[in-house]
Amino acid sequence: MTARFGSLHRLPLVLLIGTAAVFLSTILCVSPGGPALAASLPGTLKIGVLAPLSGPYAAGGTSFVQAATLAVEQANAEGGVSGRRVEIAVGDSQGRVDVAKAEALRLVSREKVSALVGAYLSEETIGVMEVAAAHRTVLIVPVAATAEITDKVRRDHARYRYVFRVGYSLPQWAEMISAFLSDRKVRRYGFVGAGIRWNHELAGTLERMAAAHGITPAYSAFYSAGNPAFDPIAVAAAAASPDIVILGDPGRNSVSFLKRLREVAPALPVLSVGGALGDARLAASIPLSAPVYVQAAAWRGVSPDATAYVERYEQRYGAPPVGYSDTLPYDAVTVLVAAWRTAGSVDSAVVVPVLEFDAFPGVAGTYRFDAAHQARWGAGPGTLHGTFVRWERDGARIVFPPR
Amino acid sequence: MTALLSAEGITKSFGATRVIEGIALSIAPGEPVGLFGPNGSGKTTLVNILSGLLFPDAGTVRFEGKEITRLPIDARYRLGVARTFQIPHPYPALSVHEALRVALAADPGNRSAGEGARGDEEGAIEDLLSRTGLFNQRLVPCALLSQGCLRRLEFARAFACRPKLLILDEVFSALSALDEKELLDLLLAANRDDGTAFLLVSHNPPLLKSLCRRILVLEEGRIVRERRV
Amino acid sequence: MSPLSQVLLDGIFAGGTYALMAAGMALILGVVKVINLSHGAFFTLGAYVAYALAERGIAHPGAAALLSAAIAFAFGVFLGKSFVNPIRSHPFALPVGTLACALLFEQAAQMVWGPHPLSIETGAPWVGPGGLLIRRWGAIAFLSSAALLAGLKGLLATRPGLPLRLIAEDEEIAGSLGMDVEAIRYLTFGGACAMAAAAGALLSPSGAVTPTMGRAPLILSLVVVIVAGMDSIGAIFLLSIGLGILGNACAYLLSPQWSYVALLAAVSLLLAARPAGIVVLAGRSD
Amino acid sequence: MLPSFRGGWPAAGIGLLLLFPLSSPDAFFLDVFTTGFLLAAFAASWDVVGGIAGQVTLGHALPFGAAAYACALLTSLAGWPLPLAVAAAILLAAAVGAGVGTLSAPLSGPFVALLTLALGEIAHEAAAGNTFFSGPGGYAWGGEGGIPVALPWQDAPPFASYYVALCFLCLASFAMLRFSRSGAGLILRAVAGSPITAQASGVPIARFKRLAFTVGSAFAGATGAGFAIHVGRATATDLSLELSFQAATFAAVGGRGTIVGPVVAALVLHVLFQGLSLPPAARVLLYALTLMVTLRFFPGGVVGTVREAAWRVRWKNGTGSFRRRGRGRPGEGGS
Repeated sequence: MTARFGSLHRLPLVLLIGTAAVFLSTILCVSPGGPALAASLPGTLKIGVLAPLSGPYAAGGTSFVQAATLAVEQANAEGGVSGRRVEIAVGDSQGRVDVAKAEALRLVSREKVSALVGAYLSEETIGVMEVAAAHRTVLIVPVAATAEITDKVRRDHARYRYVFRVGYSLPQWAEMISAFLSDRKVRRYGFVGAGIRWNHELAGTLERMAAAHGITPAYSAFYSAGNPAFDPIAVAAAAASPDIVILGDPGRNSVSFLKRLREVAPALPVLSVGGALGDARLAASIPLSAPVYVQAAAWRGVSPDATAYVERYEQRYGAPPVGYSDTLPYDAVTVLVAAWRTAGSVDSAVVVPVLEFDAFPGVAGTYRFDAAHQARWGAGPGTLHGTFVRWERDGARIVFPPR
Repeated sequence: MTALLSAEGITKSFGATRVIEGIALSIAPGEPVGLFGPNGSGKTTLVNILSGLLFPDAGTVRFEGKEITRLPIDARYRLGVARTFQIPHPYPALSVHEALRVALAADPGNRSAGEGARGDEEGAIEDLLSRTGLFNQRLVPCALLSQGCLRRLEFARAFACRPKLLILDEVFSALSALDEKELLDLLLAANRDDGTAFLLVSHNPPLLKSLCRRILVLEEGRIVRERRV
Repeated sequence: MSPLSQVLLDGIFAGGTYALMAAGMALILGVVKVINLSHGAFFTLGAYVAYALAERGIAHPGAAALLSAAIAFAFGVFLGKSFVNPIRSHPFALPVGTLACALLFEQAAQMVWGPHPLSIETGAPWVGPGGLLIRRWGAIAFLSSAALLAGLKGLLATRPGLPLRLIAEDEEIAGSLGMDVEAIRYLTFGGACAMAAAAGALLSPSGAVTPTMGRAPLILSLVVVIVAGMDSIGAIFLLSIGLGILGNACAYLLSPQWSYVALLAAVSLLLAARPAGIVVLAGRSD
Repeated sequence: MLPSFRGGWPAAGIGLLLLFPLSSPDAFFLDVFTTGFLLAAFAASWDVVGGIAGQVTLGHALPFGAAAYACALLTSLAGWPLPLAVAAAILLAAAVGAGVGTLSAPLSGPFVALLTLALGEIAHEAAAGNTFFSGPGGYAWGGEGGIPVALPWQDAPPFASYYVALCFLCLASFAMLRFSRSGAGLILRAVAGSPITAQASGVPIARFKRLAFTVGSAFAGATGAGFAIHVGRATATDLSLELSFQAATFAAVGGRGTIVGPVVAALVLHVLFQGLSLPPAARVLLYALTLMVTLRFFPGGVVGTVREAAWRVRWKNGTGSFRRRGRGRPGEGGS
């Protein structure tokens, strides 16, 4: 029993410190405006950026915020919006709907942002949409790809007209991949991804789109995050002898799986749908005995704008961007600032029609939004078309679309 | 006279070791019986089987003529077979009073009595507390009780079901002389006044001789002798 | 090479990785009697040390394992002495406290090395008999877990391991024999953490190195340790290998998505059939 | 318990919380509190199982998520009215709890934690990996994105959600406290303290363990339904191991088996770390450090350790005093 009460002589001290801490933080919380960490100048405009900055999705979220920061700096260097500076306020969505919604509320109600950019995961974004709709705040969605977002805009335009997506939707994504596969003369492909809704939908849509090019799936598998069975999937995928294996998981799992696959099938080409494998530091350690392709929104050399962006990013953060979860947020901020400039205001009622009808140049090309507020990506003319690169020992080479 | 508790052919093995081999015994109503045996002779296993904490591999246990071989310990307690533990395992956060309430609440007769039962329960607890000399400790959390008090609580808990048979495992070892004497008196009084039979497991032959009319001697899993005092 | 035999061989290797983590957890659970949820963090630490060494041109797995074990031992002793030992009498505070420690480490790793996944070159697999591929990391995991567990078993059976065995069985007796029980506890804690870090260093080439990489192996090795009965080292090894094979066979023959569910369901069934773990405890004295 | 805890402190706390929205805080702060109330009720429901009855469960998100999903499916797909769906969801959660309790009743110690963890993870995998319905929108439902809850209102005013959640927390905590102080609660605390003695006192412990799981899960289910309504959808996160851990953490910090402790810990920790808008890295570091420091100095949880200290003060002479004071009593006891 004595051991149990051993630390009690320090009780008064701990109680005192605890009480003081609670008291202090209560004052901090309740004081208007909360802890004014970055007191904004009068006349500055704020963009709320929502991304997961802690936990398993922190990698994507961090480059998301880095790119948005870069875009805002660029906008200010170009004179801001009608002479007013632009700032970003960041919310950590932690990969959870409830937190993403709460943080969106904080950005809107406390930070008084004029528009939101985010979030990262589809489920977070759907939650944030509700906040944006309720507060009539423009929300630009850079990466979340679920059809639910644009479907809501289409069905209830009056409520959700503030929501625009610069990132590609799943059909657009599948269309771009199909065009690439067709160009590579692929007849049969394997698809491997995390066992989540997003990957199931991408696989299904891809199967439909690829069928138009006479391309069929030879193998498809989804793994669980709790115990991703990479080895048996790699063995089975190799045994099905497809022409290429498509990795539908943009996170760290794509790296692990690629390593396992290369052990079994060193000569099997692989396409990763953007994400971690676009990272040059990672690409240095993966076996390149067969081509490793990565899909990106834009890449160095695609356009002068893209090259300038990559160089600025590399200079600022010490490593080149991966071309997807950073490029799209960058463009989201760029599009938003351009719309504000054109509208001459940040009032949603004025900005929404501008976004609906104008065209906005970004790093990946020129953005135009359709009736469901989805940016026009795809393989056809007049669309944003994305880029496919192949890793070589000395860096990545653009292989699609052909010049 | 029919036996209160009778066991036949009780056998129990753990893995490859046979701990108890074909034990038969019977205890008459109100009979004080002793169980003596060296360490490792299977006393605790036999007690566990008789009280329902373990089930035998073979053999039957009967109580008042009904077979209870596979009846768990809680159901046997409600029938009137109570046991104490060599090392008490008290509920650390419950007071003595609450610990006794738990034992009384388990008695279905007590629970179904409805509103009036509350007063009866208080009365029963007070009776148990004063019989075991725990009245002053009734509000103390069990975690703070001394060894002597814990043993007294074991007795009180066992008496709460108005037992017909008490199985007492090494209940007088490592106690002060005073605690031992008071608990002995309590046991003898229960045996004399309420006709409670008991099976007393002990290392201590003089103690067994002073309390019991019959002593069973257990060696290597068998009852090798039976001594009448 | 037949795919199925390759899958089963890989399953044995996957089981080796669980066993590697489980060995240290079992030691802590047996001697310190604590469920250590920061074990995955030490695994991650080992992987980052291996990465940092590889960055500097030292890509030797042995060097990485030694250095990370030394670092983890130091942290482990600190954690064991200053955090685990003082609150051991409250078994419930410890899993939560060690989980907080793991969160702390994840965040620190994210701040030091960044949240982005990092990677070390794997090295080509060896080709075994019948064209079977022997993945390097898999062979390393299998052999080192077998060696580690055999070593532990040997240690516990011999004279130097006597204090550990005694403390695992009865602390009061160990204390009364003049052993410094507290010191042995935190040294054991540190040693087990060192084992986790060495495991992380050895396995780091097999996948991506990220701050949260320790979470997934933690759950499965926890399952192994609890079901195997905590102090039966042979059972830990066999169960790990069994789960590895089961997971891979399920992924190959049924569906990869449900291999995790299959493992958990198997464990649940095992618990339902044997409520006291797979090692039947010998007769308990009341 | 310390006498001072029994007095008006809870009432004062509730009064402050009732007053708080009138000081015109922003919508974010009200939202943080609303979520905090729900998490506090969830932590208390964990405490019924893990604290009062001592069945440390790591699958408490299972009834929570089951109710959230039931609420979403019944309103969105089956078109049930919300109150009916909530009632059905709570019943489902209680049934799930009874099932888990039945399975885990023969187990003890870490095996309970392991079995509940496994069951929770299986449910989470099933929810995250199954895109089970083709919803009216022509896109898949389910999976990690979850299922929306069809609500009869849109954009509930934040202070309304705040008051409803606060009211729910008060009622639920009160009911759980009453339960823990009832006869069944006493028996559960005995089962938690020493299952073997409880059994030897005639308690059918399997039945009481099942009761604890059923009651705790029903409250978790009510909270889960409330959470789904507040967030507007049920997602796979509602079934995650992280959520179960969160409840266990609040209970460890507040004091297991006290109901009040976990509620206060959940409120304070959640509001401090989500409401303070700290930078993410600082938030995680501070959260982890706070947990470690608190557990280092209050290993039985804050309320639990204080209660032990109170015993210690009150019963300073409890040990060993028997011999002096008790002399001569057994004589009259035997008569």
